[in-house]
Parts: sequence; structure tokens; C-alpha cells
Amino acid sequence: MADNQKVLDRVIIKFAGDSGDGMQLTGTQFTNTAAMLGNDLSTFPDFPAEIRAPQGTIPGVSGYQLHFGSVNIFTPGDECDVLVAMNAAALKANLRHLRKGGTIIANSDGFDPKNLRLAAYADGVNPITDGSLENFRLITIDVTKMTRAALTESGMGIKEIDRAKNMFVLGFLYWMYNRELDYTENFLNEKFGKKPDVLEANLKVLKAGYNFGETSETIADRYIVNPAPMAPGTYRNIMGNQATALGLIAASQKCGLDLFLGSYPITPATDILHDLAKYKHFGVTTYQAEDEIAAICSVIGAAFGGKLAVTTSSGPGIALKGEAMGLGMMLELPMIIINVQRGGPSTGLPTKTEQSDLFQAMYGRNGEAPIPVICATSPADCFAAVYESCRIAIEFMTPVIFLSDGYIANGSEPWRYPQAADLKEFKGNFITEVPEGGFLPYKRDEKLSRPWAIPGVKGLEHRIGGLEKAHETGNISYDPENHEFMVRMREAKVNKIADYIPLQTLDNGAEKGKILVLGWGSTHGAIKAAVKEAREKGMDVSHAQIRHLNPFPKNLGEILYNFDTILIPEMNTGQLCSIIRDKFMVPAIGLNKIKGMPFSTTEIFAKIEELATK
Amino acid sequence: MADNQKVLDRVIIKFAGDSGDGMQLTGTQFTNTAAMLGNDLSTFPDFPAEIRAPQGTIPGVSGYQLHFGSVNIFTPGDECDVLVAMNAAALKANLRHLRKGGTIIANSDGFDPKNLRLAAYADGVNPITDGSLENFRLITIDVTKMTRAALTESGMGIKEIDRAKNMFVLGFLYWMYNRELDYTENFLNEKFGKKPDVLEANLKVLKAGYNFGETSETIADRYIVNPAPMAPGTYRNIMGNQATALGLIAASQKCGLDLFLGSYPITPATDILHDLAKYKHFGVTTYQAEDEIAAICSVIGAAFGGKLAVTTSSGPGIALKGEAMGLGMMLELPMIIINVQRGGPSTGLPTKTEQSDLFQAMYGRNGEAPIPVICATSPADCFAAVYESCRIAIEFMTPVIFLSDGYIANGSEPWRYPQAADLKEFKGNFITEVPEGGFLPYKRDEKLSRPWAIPGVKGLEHRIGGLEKAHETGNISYDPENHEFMVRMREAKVNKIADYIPLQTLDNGAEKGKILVLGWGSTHGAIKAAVKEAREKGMDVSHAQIRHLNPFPKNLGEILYNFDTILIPEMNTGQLCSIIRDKFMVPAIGLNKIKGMPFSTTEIFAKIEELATK
Amino acid sequence: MSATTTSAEDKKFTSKELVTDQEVRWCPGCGDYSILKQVQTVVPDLGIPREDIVFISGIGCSSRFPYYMETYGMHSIHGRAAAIVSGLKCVRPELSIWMVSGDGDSLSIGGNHFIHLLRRNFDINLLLFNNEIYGLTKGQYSPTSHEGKVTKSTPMGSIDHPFNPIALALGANGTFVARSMDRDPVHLKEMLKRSHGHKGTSFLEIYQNCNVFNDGAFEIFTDKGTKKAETIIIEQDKPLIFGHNADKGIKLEGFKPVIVDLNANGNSANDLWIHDEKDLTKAGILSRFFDRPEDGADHLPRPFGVFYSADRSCYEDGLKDQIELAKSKKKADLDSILKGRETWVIG
Amino acid sequence: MSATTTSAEDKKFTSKELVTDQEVRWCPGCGDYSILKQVQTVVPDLGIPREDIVFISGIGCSSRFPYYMETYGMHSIHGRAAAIVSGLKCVRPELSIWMVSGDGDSLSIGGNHFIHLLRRNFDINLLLFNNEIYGLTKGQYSPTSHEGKVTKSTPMGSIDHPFNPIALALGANGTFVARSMDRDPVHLKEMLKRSHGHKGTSFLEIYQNCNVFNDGAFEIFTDKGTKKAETIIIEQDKPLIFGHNADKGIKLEGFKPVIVDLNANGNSANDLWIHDEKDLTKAGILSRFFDRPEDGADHLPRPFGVFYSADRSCYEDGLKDQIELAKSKKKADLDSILKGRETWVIG
Ligand SMILES: Cc1ncc(C[n+]2csc(CCOP(=O)(O)OP(=O)(O)O)c2C)c(N)n1
Ligand SMILES: Cc1ncc(C[n+]2csc(CCOP(=O)(O)OP(=O)(O)O)c2C)c(N)n1
Ligand code: SF4
Ligand code: SF4
Ligand SMILES: [Mg+2]
Ligand SMILES: [Mg+2]
Repeated sequence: MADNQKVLDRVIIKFAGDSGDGMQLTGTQFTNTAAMLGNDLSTFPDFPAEIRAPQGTIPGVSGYQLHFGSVNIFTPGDECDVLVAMNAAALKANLRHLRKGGTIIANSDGFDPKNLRLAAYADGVNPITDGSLENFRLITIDVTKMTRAALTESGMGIKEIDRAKNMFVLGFLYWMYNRELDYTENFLNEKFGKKPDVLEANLKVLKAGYNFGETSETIADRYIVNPAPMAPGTYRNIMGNQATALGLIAASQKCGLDLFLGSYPITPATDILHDLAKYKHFGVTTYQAEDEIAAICSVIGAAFGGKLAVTTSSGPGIALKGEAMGLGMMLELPMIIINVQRGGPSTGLPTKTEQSDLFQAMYGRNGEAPIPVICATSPADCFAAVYESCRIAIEFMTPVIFLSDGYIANGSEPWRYPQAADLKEFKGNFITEVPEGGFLPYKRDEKLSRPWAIPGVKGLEHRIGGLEKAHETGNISYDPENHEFMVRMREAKVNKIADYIPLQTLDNGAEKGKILVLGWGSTHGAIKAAVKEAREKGMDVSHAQIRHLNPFPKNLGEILYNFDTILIPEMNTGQLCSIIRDKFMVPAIGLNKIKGMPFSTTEIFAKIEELATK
Repeated sequence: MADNQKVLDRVIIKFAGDSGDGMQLTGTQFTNTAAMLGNDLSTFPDFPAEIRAPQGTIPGVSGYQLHFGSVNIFTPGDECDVLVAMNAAALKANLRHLRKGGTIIANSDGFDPKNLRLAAYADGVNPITDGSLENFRLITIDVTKMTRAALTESGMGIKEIDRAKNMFVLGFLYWMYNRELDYTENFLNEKFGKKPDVLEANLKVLKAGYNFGETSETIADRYIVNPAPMAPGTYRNIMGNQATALGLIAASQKCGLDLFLGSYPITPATDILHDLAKYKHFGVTTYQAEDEIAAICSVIGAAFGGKLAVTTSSGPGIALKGEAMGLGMMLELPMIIINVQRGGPSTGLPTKTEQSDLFQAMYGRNGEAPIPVICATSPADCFAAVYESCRIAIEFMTPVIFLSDGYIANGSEPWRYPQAADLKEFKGNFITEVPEGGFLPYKRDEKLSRPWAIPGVKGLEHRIGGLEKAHETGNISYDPENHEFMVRMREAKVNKIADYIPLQTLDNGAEKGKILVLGWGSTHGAIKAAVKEAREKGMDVSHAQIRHLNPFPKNLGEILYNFDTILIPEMNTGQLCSIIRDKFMVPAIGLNKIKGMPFSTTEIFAKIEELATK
Repeated sequence: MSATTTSAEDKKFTSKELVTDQEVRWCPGCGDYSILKQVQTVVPDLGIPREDIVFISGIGCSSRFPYYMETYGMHSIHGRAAAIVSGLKCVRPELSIWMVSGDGDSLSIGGNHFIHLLRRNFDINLLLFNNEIYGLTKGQYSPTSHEGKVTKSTPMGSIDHPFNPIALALGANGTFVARSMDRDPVHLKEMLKRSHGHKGTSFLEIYQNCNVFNDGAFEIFTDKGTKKAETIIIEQDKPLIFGHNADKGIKLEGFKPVIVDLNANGNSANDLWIHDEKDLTKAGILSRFFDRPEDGADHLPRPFGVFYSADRSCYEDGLKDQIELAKSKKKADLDSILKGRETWVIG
Repeated sequence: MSATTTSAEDKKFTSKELVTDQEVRWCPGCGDYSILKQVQTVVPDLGIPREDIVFISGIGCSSRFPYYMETYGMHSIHGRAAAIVSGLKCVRPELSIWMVSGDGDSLSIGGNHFIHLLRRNFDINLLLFNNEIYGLTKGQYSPTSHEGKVTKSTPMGSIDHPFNPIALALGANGTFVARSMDRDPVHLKEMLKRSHGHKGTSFLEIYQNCNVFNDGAFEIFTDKGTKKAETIIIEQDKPLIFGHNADKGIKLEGFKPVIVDLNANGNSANDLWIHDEKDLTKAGILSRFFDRPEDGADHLPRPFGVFYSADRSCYEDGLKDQIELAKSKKKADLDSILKGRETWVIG
């Protein structure tokens, strides 16, 4: 490689354009190419809130952020180094996320008077010509013109030609970052194999973009980002919702029970339904119910029938499931309730992320209705976390709530995927014949779990329901002592799970010290990066990330008591913080962000620094 | 009065019989007569869980407990002094609640072999003849025979005659407690005015019971219970659900807005619907919706239309309302959500009482959706508490959750009812014309409340919805900063209410000391009685009862910090306790009872004593 | 529910063996007792092993039913039984699933699941005990209570126009729609068998007397003095005849049902409306015999029997087909999906 | 909605004054644009002051509608608009209330409120934009999608038998049931006016093209080449005639609609089925023109127009009557009810 090339240890690129500009595809291609080269990475798409907001406007901007590097990458990144702006709206919407001195790659055709007006720039103002971007490195390319030029002889129509614009940009970026084209070429071959002219056009434009970099070398530097020191193994890239679907299928295979999904579509959970619907050959049933209540009730029916039953939704839909979740808990049937959290309250910000449904998961039911709660910390982690949720549901005969969120659901990262053979099997408490002394539907084992007696087994005919039930027999009981006993028993059963889950570990730092940053769910990456940086700067800070929110790992209290200050960053007003304060009587403090967006590393670092220097 | 009569300062009578035996009526009559005589009192009915469980069985027993005295009475009482048992099942179900040495008035006819069998006594066992009740004073009366004898000449059929049995018992008790018959005579006159033979029969049997006491004086002592030192004024007896209905009507009158109730029947809330349906002449609309979701949504519609809108339900129904409550909060429209709590979880114990929906009220929604929560402390207090709920809803443009429970809903007590003229008026933030500078639907006043602009006002046409909205304009906004601002604003608005509610006061005891018993809702009476007793015995204990659960009164923390120990008795596993620990970081401890029944004074006293002597 | 095919020997059990150890707790005189008895009489004859039978209910007096049936059972939450049976049938199509519900449970809070169940046509039997009242909550009007009905929640009379459950079920694309009553054990048993025999969602409305909160709601249909004049039993391929001496018939004038006197001159049973369960339009007319009568129209008897019965594929069959097809086309290889399309190796 | 009677001068406003300051955010080419335009055209002519008009919707692309109407409005939660308008109409019967909803919003999650709204017959207008898809959530099948439909959630095709919205509305005792389409502005405007004119719940199903997720679902009804053969406009007292040259008619043979060629010998428009909106049975047959065709039956055109229209009292009127009656009988004396029946004095 030429020696005027700079070696960087990480780069953040934001691809932004109109919904129709193909930025998601462009981003994914660059991502996969980076992955193949051994970079560590993390991505996050940024969809418009509307189905298709008007072309050229700010609400219509679709973005894709990629953070890749030769070092370990924990988040999609804070401020970006490079902003690809296919039109004026894309620039306007994203400029504030570009670091000072960062590079803008602007498609000049997207800054014509019409686009400028749609992006609501003042009359006569054009940011790419008026010098207002002097704090940045501006690379203006007339992508449309170039693309058309490359395809003059293709015989294709203008509309079709213009659709290849994103390949030009991709090609140019491949040049800039010294990437091979072969991954994308293969992809195009597969995708357009049956349409040779479209294929050829795309390949041509991709190369044209690359060559444009080569030939006009003056306008941009080239960079090298070397492979990252990742654990050896075979990797793939995966998004959170995808990993959730795979985790469910894997669990289904490993407990030997067919998977039943009862769901009603809702952003950002719907993709799990879409995904699972493709796995019918694994015996997966996806049932699109008439509403969320029907969805969870179908799950109760399927669980009664002896299957691995799951429902997926997001906040407003979960709210509707509260009553039936109580029934599931009372019946003591296994089921998994997945909440891919989004911005609330009410309809809120459907396409944005938030962690504000923790209280709902813990307390959002009538009566004393404890349900285990588990969360995932990253896109790939959805796999393990949902697998664990299934295990607990099945082994303890209980509903389990699994919390994901819009950030990890749509974000992606490399995943050293497991081998099927390495996944631990688990099995249901099935009872297949009448035990000596007679069958007692609510007789408990050492886990306090009851037997799973499914229709079809002779002699185990029995009735269950939502009224309070007598210990062991499960018959209706209005006895006051029995009620208290059973309420305590159901609580004890959930608490018992703590004996069957791993102890809390520290992600980073000493076991005793000044500051512990305690996180849950998708804040993992940002906290990890911030704590790493703080420790590198010599601050006394450790990091623990909770997966098991109910019950907590048995040693959590011990860990907390070893620190002077507990800092809990959350994308809500402080829900875990409340629970920790209540349970452990430690004056934990919150760092709260309620902007529909994940934390940046900087934000968390700043808070740590503030606390460390106090 | 004869001098062999004993003066008592309080008596607890439990009337128990088969559902068809008329025990509720008997109890109510005795209660009202006691009230007229100036006794303080408290009552609690104990309905069978089934509509009509089989006659003669334990599930079919219907009870009514009355506690009356010449001293202040705070609860329906713990163990009873007198147990009226109309049949064997009634005895069996209630004997454990009778104090040693207490009196049993048994209807011997209800202890025939059939009844004994239905009550599941062992073959040949009859408790009223086998001496097993020797620790009690047993008065056996063949009520059926006596009643029939009194009415031999009435010309009525046996079935009809037997229906008057309860009057015999009532007459006998009137004799025992030196009560006049006139209140009940008047009642019978009014009730059976149009059926002279039924009237005469009832009067006759009532007197026969009284005379039976007179003539067979040897079998029982007579007692005198003098009037209680109650605040001067005019009183009536009232049940909690009745007081709730009246409070809503009073609020409607005092804010000048018609009342709209949207509800779906559910035990134990339904009586509020029944009651309000009778007040159409007050402009009250009761709308029985198709389900709980429709009920609260109709309320949202009515609130948008400018009315005082209310929905009533119990735990499982409230669970269904969660999503719509979030919408109500987002729209910032006033509405009152009433939860008459019952035994949970799931269908639980529908006819029993519990306080286990506090978490649901505080946290049972998706996203950050704070809603004020208010509770009532006694049957009569439902009036003031729901009135206050209406005021806050209307003045702050917010949904308000009002928590009652089965215990106070069906219990009764004397009420020094207010005069209409003394009730404080309040009014809605209506806006009736376009303000200078234009109309902003989410512009806030000093209470952080927004204007109520109802359809029909020219120039104020505007749209509201569940998506996040921009400050002031209320237009849809996806802006991250605005979202955080609005989440904080909605929280601040609820917190602001603390400036407009009374400071927390102590019910009893010093402002600083060893133990504070902190209660909420219907535990008031039992705590009050227990603390009084403990203080009389010299223990350093105070009592505070919270009405405003969200936000808490501003001085609550101060009060808590003045005590070494905070004891929180709750009919749940410790929900307020969690919230207090979280908010104030005080190691409050819980006294928890989850038996579908209220606390007894003894239970609370015992815990205070334990803590005081530690 | 359609018949299953297990060997006859396996299945033998008696009505008594369907009785549970739980005390039946309906009010004395409640119509639910009779329905329970008929169900317990019919079920052993259906040739299904007891362990393959499931009764699922919502909440209400009627919904107590499963506790009294010694089969598998679930007493769920108010209005949701239809959704629960749907899920169960998806995964266990071989079971004989019976749903028991009330007019409030299925037509008020559960209305949505009710109509969706019918359109999806899961092969289950839905017994709706219609007592035109909320029994368990002690007497509020229900979506089938007639206008003007005075109840605890309507002291001045109901102003809600009621549903016509049969018409609603037809409108929701139900494939089997029938009506019977608690006080006609013979007819009820027949209808239970027919419901079982139909492959698809069998909707059986059963008029049930709530003698505590709505006593006599159906008295004219059950009382000896009025029954024959006020009811008509509809049977496949039979003319519509009713009356104390089977002396009245119904024929169609255009779309208008009119009553003819079979004793009068020139009227013959041959001219009468012949019942055809396959005819959706006629089923629609039958369903409207009692509401919306046009001015001057005849007062018609209430029909009992199978209004409509049609074949349509069941959801669970489509589901099974798709899963089998998918399985036949593609191997379920967990490793291959964990791996995905693209991987790379590090180290 | 029925006409109100305020003076004509008060109400004058233009279509432009119905446009809000919010940018319309549907996909370019979406059928919703046309519907919005027709509504904005029709509403000013109805003689209602703008401030007395309220648009209430659920969630979905269609439910964005209120944001674009400069009237009072509410964009509520998914499926619940029907319940909200019911509450509003109870307390503000004088308002002109329009509910806007989608096939998912009203027939999937909102199905229960939908059928209860129809039976209660609140005097409101319900515009259901049926695009046979979930638009906002990006393309899952809906309860009106046809069997076999391949969508994101049904990669092997849907196995749900769809609802027939018209039949469902009739089954739920709707008093006004009509259909129109986005691409026939003239007809749509007429139907909007008729909906407004009807006193009671006016249910108007509007076929709406979702050009992104279900493009062309109704193309045969809107495409010039096929429209005339595939649709039939039904009008009161007019014979059922359709076809490219108005050369085809429909007559009833018994209950079976058959197509006749009006050019052929012996066929005359006089023998055709004459549309009668008051006839529930005929409305039922019309509603079934496209599903459940019997074997060998004719392929029938899709009807557009008013299927059924009947007078029945509205819930809010009954409510008002009862309240007025109660008021006329009894004074509202707060002190007297606070006091109750029995009191006693202490001190
Ligand atoms: C979510 C919920 N809402 C309300 C109730 C109260 N409830 C129980 S049964 C019932 C209605 C009963 O009527 P129906 O379904 O006709 O049954 P029936 O008792 O008449 O047999 C109601 C309103 C409940 N248990 N759960
Ligand atoms: C409680 C709840 N469940 C699910 C959703 C997600 N959701 C929004 S709109 C919609 C369906 C939209 O379809 P339709 O009603 O036909 O409207 P369209 O977008 O097609 O106009 C769904 C499932 C939601 N917002 N709220
Ligand atoms: S209340 Fe009515 S329906 Fe319920 S058990 Fe009693 S009689 Fe039967
Ligand atoms: S997704 Fe379909 S229905 Fe929604 S706006 Fe786009 S074209 Fe219209
Ligand atoms: Mg009923
Ligand atoms: Mg749609």
C-alpha cells in the first residue's frame, strides 16, 4: 500500500440519504466487507419514523452508522468521522453528529434548489458551496452524473440507472479504506444473477466509484484499518432481532419442543415474527393473532399443550398482556414474553430506543405476580439471553420476560456463533404417567417447580385456572392461610432461580473500589468503552452489567457494598436505580438519558470523570 | 334498666348464616339501630365467593361483622364477642374468629343431620350437643320452631314463614343489648307497606324474639353499650363504594361538569356503577362498555369532550387499562381511574380484600408514564379521597388513580356527612377563545397544567395523540432533546402537585420517636387502634397514614427521618415499603398479611410491641 | 370437532367418570346443571379417549364448567378462552377441544376473539351459554339483553341494542351455527353431537335460564303452554312446521317468511320452506326471525337447530400442511442457520 | 351522522381551511391522499361549523388522517378509536364525529369495539380504509387479506380465512353499510355525503391502495380496462346493471344472483334485481358476491354503494331521553343525597 496512507485504529462512518437511496444496503455491504477483513465492528441503523416520509425531507432521511476498527469495538460510536450525505436533508439531520474535522462526502446532485428547499434551508443557502462547512473536510461528488456517465451505454432508463448511485459511493469508500470489492461483487452476482444487465450495471458503477477515488486521488486520503485482535474463531454478523429468533429456535431444538410464536406486529419487535415465519422446517409455528391479548393467550394455550411458547411485542402491546401474564404466572406454565423496548410512554417514539419498560416488566400486573426478567446486552447477546430465558421458563414452569430494545434489535455486531452440539440441552418437567399416590398438579420439586401434565396423558386429567389454588392439589381454595402460603410460594419459586443462574461478574475493574458503573441491557457497549477509557486514564472504576434482573444474582449485594459509589446509566428516568436502592439500600445514583438514542461513550465517561474527581 | 345488666364499652357481633338466611339485612338493621343510639361503629360483610354456593355448605356462608361501642371504633374488630350461627356451616366457618368465652347464639334447627353433613361434620358429631363448645357460652334456640309458632295463625305458607327467622334473632339481640325496636319497625313499615300480612308477620316475629329474651331471661345476660363520645353533628352510616359514588357526584356538582362513568362490571367495584346509575337526575351518564379497554377509552372520549370522566374496576380490569392510561397521561386529559382492589394475582380471590395493586398503579404502564395516586383510608373517607382525586385530575389535566379496596368498599361506618355548601369548588382550565399570539395546546400554566380546549370552540381546532409531542405546540416531535424535556416535564407536573396538597400529618403520637407506623389505605383503622393501645401501654410509637401516594406530601421524608424504626403494615408483600426504601433510603420494615382479610388490631399491636421491646 | 380414529376399546368411559371431585356450585335451579348433564351424557359416546378431551372457559358462572368435567381443563380469564383454544389447537390438532363461555364472556369482552375464531375456523366446539345477563357479577345486562331490560346497571332499562349471536356468527364467516336450550335435553344432546361432528368451529348457542338474575328469559320457549307455538325445530331437508298440533308452517314470499295455517284450505307442507343448512342466505333469514320484523310482518317462532353448516378448511390444517411442506423441502439443520450466509475466520 | 341545524352563515369555510400546517406524510402514490382530498372537499358543504367537527383515529397509516384535518382531532391508540368516539358522542351528541381507521385497526385489534359500535348505533361516521395489509408496520397480512397472500409474516401464504367487512357489519346489526374506493372520487364523495346523512353509525368501507406493500390489490376495480366488468354501482331503486356497455344485469333466481346479458333476446332491465337499501336479506346476498361462491355460480362484479340503510334509535338519544326523564322527575339536590335516608344527631 502506498505510504501516504494513514493507519487508523477505528473509524465511524454514517451513511445517510433519502429512504429510497439504498443507504441500509450500502452500510451493510461495507460492514460485511469490514467483517471479512477481520475488523471488529458495531452498527446501528436509524430509520425514519414514517413509512415513507416525503422524499428529500428530514423526516425522510434513513441512516446507517458503522463503527469498525483494529481495536475492540463496543458501540456504533458517538460522533462520526465520515458522513455520507446523499442529499441536503441527510446533511442537515446528521451534521451535528459529525466530529469537528470529520469528512463529509456529499452528493452534489442532492443539493439542488429543490432538495435544499425540501431540507428547509433558507432561500439561496447551499451548505456545500457557501463555506459554512469549513470546519470539515468536504468532498463533493456529483454522484448522479458519474453514475449516469458510467451507464450511458447500458441501454437502461434513467430511473433504473439512478438506482445504482449508492454503488458509486460504496465503491469510492472501498477505495478510501483500501477494501477489496469482491465481497460486494459476489453479493451482486447472487442478487442479480437472473438479471444480467442490472448486475453488470451495478458492478460497473461500483468499480466506477472505486476508480474515481483512484483517478482523483487529490481529493481524499486513503486509510488502512487493520484486523482487530478478536478471539479466534468463526464469525458472522448478526442483528439483535435475528439473534433472538435464532436463540428461540436453538432452545426449541435443545429442549426438544416445537416452537410456537403467538404475536401481533409492532415496531420494533415485528422482525422476530418475520424471521421465525421462515423457519417452518424447524417445526416453528408463527401465529399472527388478532391483537396482543390473543397473542399471549394463544401462547398460554400452546404452553398448556406442551410446547415452547413465546410472544413478542413492544411496550404498548406488553401493556395489553398484563392480565394474561398474571394468568400464566398463576397457571405456572412456561412461556417467554419478549419486549423489544421502544421510546415511550404511550405510542411515544416507536422507531426509537429506550429502556423505560423495566418497571412494567417487574411490576406491571395486578396482585403479587412475580415473573423472572432477563435482558440482553448486545445484538449477539440476544441469542444467549433468550436461550437462558427459555431454559428458566421450562425448568421452573414460569413465564419469563425477556427485555431487548430497539438499539440492539436493529444494531449488529460480529458474532462468534456457537456450534449446535455445544449448546446445553434442557428439558421440561413432563409427567407421563400417574405417580404412586396419585397425581398432584401443584406438587413441587426441589426447584419449587410443578409438573407439566399435558393433555393426552391418561390419568392426568386435571383443571387449572386463575383463582387461588390449594397447595399441591391445585383445587380452588379461598382459605386465607393457603393464599398467603401460595403467594409466598410463588415468590420463593422465582427467588429460587437465583440458585440456578451464574453469579454476577465484573466486566472490568477491581472487585472493590471507588466507583462501580452498573448497567443492564443495551448500555453495555457504551459503559464498557467508557470504563475502559477511564481506567486507562487511571480512574478507580469498575463495571458490572446485569443480565438477570429478577431474581438478581445472589452475590449482587456483596459486589455493590464493595464500592463507594454506584453509578447506574439507564435510558429512562432511573428504574433499575430505584430497584437497587430499594433492595440493597445503597444510595445509587443515576445517569439518565431519555432521548430515544443510546448513550455515547463520552457521556458516560464524562460522568465517571466527574465522580472520580469529586 | 335492671341492675343485673353489664355495661360494656364495645362489642363485636358476627352474624353468620346461609346466603338465604338474611344475615346482611339483620346486620344492617342492628348497625343502624346502634348508630341511632349514638354508638360509634364499623362493619364488614363477608360474602360467599360463589353467587350461590350450595345451601348449608361452608362456601355458602354469608357473614356480617359489626363492632360498636361507647368508645371510638376504628375497625370491624378482630375476634368477636358474639357469634350468631344460623346453621352448622356458619358455626364451623366462624368459630375460630370467636374469642374464648364468647357467646354463641345457635339456631338448633340449623344443626340437624342434613346441615351437619353439609357442613362436613363427622358422622354423629353435633357441636351444639356434644360439649365441644364448653369454652364458650352457648345459647341454643330453635329459631325455626319459635318463628313458626309465632306465625301459626298468620295463614302464611311454611316457606314464607321461615323467611322471617332472621327477625327472631334480631329481636333477641335487641333485647340482649337493650335496644329499641322502633328503627327496625319503621324500616319494616316502609319496606312492606304494600304487603300488610308480610309486614305484620315480620313485626310479630321481631317482637317474639325480643320477648323470648324477656321470658327466658336465665339463658342470657343483658348488656348496655352507651353512646360514644363522637364529634357533635349529624351522622349517617355509609359504605365505601357508596361514599365513592357520592364523592364523584359531589365533585361533578362542585366543578360544574357532568359526570361520565365508563365501566365494565367486576367485583368488588361494580356497586359504584350500580349506585351511579341511579343518579341520572344529576346529569350522570353511566356507560356499561363492552370491556375495560372500551370503558377507559370512552372516558378518554368524554374527557376530550369536557366532562368529569371516571372509570371503575378492580385489578384484572385495571391491568387491561394500562395502555389507555398511558394515552390519557400523554394527552394530558383529566380522568379518574378507580381500582377497588381485591385478592390477586390473576383472578385470585375476587371477593376478598388486598392492597396488592399499588405497584401496578405506580408502575404498570409502558414508558415513563407517571400518574398521581390517591387512596382512601376508610369507608367514609372514600368520599373525601375521591373528591380530592377529581380536583387534582381537573386542575392538573391528568389521569388520577384512586385506590380503594374490598374491605372499605363493602365495610361501613358512621359518617358526619358534609353540607353541599361547605364543599370547595374547583374548576377546569377551560379555554374559550383564541388567546393573543395564538393557541398552544401544550402551553403550561404555573401548575404545569395545559389548557382544556374542547370541541365546539371556534378557532381552537387542534389535534392530540399518543406520539411524543413538541413542547407547547403539541405537534408530533421526534426531536431527542424535546423528548427528554417532555418526559421530565410530565414528571415535574406530577411532582408539582405536592405544592397543592396538604402536608403529611401524624394521626397519633409524637413527631419524633422510636417507632413510626406508616400505613396507607384501609389499614388505617387497625393501625389507629393498635397504636392507641400501644401508647396507652407506654410505648413510644406514632402513626401516620398516607393518602397521597404519588406524589408524596413534601414533608414525608422529614417525618420519616425523625424515627428510629419505620413499620409499614400492608395487605401485600411490601409494596409501599419498597417505594419508601427507594425514595427515602430508610430501612423501613414491613408487616405483611396476604390472606384476603384486613389486619386485626392485635396483629399490628403485637408487632409494635415486639419492636418496642427490642 | 370431527371424529378421531383411535380404537374403540381405548375410549370407553362412563358419564360418571366425567364427574370431578369438586362440588358443583351453581345456584339451585340454574340452567347450567342441565347443560352439564347433557354434556356428560354425550361425551362418552363420541369415541374419544378421555385424556384427549379439553374444556376451556373464560370467567362467569358458565365458565365454571371445566371444574366439573373430569377431562383436561382450564378456567382462564374473562373473554379470552377463544384465543387460548386457538393456540392449543394450533399445536395439538388431535385433541377434542371444547370451549365453554357466557354471553358476556364471548360477546362482550371476548367479542373480538369470538369473531376471529369463527373466521379462522379452528376445529373446536364453542358452547355459548346465553342467559342474557351477567350472572357471576350478580345481574348486569349483557350484549344479548333486550332493549328496555331493567338490571342493576340499567335501572331505567337498557338502551343498548343487543347482538343477535347467530347473525353475528354468520357475519363473521362461521361454518357451523346452531342453537339449542337448557330445558330440551333431547335437542341439546343432538346439537352437542352435531357440533362435535362438524369439522371446523362449531358455534352452539344454548339458551340458559339464570333463575336468580334473569329468571324466565326464555320461558315462552320452554314452558309447555307456549313452547310449541313459540319455537320451531329446524331440521335438514324438512319443512318448517311448528304449532301445538304441528299445524303451522312457514313459507317464503320472496325473502319474507310468512306463517301459513296447514289446516286451512289449499295449504300443504309441500309449499313450505324446506330447511337447508348449506344455504347461507336462508340461514340469515332464519337468524332474523325475531329482530327487526318489518311492519305488519308475522310474529315468528324462534328457530332451534342447525342454522348453517358448511365445509371450509381449518386453520390448523393449513398450518400443518405448510409445516410439512417446509420440512419436506428443507432439512432443519441448526448449525447451518447459526452459521448464516456469510462467515469469516479469525485467528 | 345526521345534519345539524345551525345557521348557514356560521359555517362557511373552504376546503383549504381544512388543511393543517402538518406535512402530509404518506408514501407518494398512496390511496390515502385521494381520500383526504375527497373528505376535505365534502366536509365544507355539510353545513357544520368547523369547530363542531372531530376526527378520531387509531394507529396505522390511515390513522394519521386527523393530523391533516384542521378540525378537532385525536390520533389515539391502536384499535380503540371506536370506544373513544362512543364516549365522546355520549357526552357531546351535537358534534359531528368522524372515525378514521384501517383494516388492521378496526378489524383486527379493534374488532370488538367495531361490532359494539355498530350495534349501539352511535350517530357517527366510520371511514375504514381497507388496503388489505398492515401498512404502518410495513407489510403483514391483515384480517382482510385473502387466503394465500404472501406477506412478511406469511412467506408461504396466509392460511387465515379473511373477514368480509360488509357481512360482518351487517351481522353486527349495523344500520348503514356502504363501500367505495379511493380511485373513484365522484363515488367516494357521494358515499361520504350519504354517510353523513345517515343518522346512526355509518360504516363506509373504502378500498385503498397501499402502493408500497400491497400495490394493485384493487386494480381490477379501478383499472379502466377491467373496472366496468368487475364492479357494479348499486343505487336505490335502480336495477343491477354493469359491464363495459352497461350490457349486463343481475337477477335473482331464488336466492342466487345470476348474470344476464341484456343484449340477448328476451332479457330486459325490468327483470333485474332492483336495489333496495332497506332489505337486509338482499344486502346479505350483495355482501357475499365475492366470497363463498357456490360451485358453478357466476363470477359476480364487486358492488359499490350503499348496501343497507335502516333507521334505528341511536344510543345517545336513548341516553339523553333517560337523563331528561330522570331530571324531570327528581330534583338534583346534593344535600339530600349526602344525607341519605337515615341520619342521627350527636351532641
Ligand atoms: C377482566 C375482567 N373483567 C370483568 C370481570 C368480572 N366478570 C366476571 S364474569 C363477568 C360476566 C359474566 O357474564 P357471562 O359471561 O354472561 O357469564 P354468566 O355468569 O352469565 O354465565 C364479569 C363482568 C372479570 N372477572 N375479569
Ligand atoms: C397496541 C399496539 N399494537 C400494535 C401496534 C403496531 N401497529 C401500528 S399500526 C398497525 C396495523 C396497521 O394496519 P391498518 O390498521 O390496516 O392501517 P394501515 O397502516 O394499513 O393504514 C400495527 C400492527 C401498535 N401501534 N399498538
Ligand atoms: S347467578 Fe344465574 S347463571 Fe349464575 S349460577 Fe346462579 S342461576 Fe346460574
Ligand atoms: S405504507 Fe401503504 S398505506 Fe401506508 S402510507 Fe405507504 S402506501 Fe400508504
Ligand atoms: Mg351470561
Ligand atoms: Mg391496512
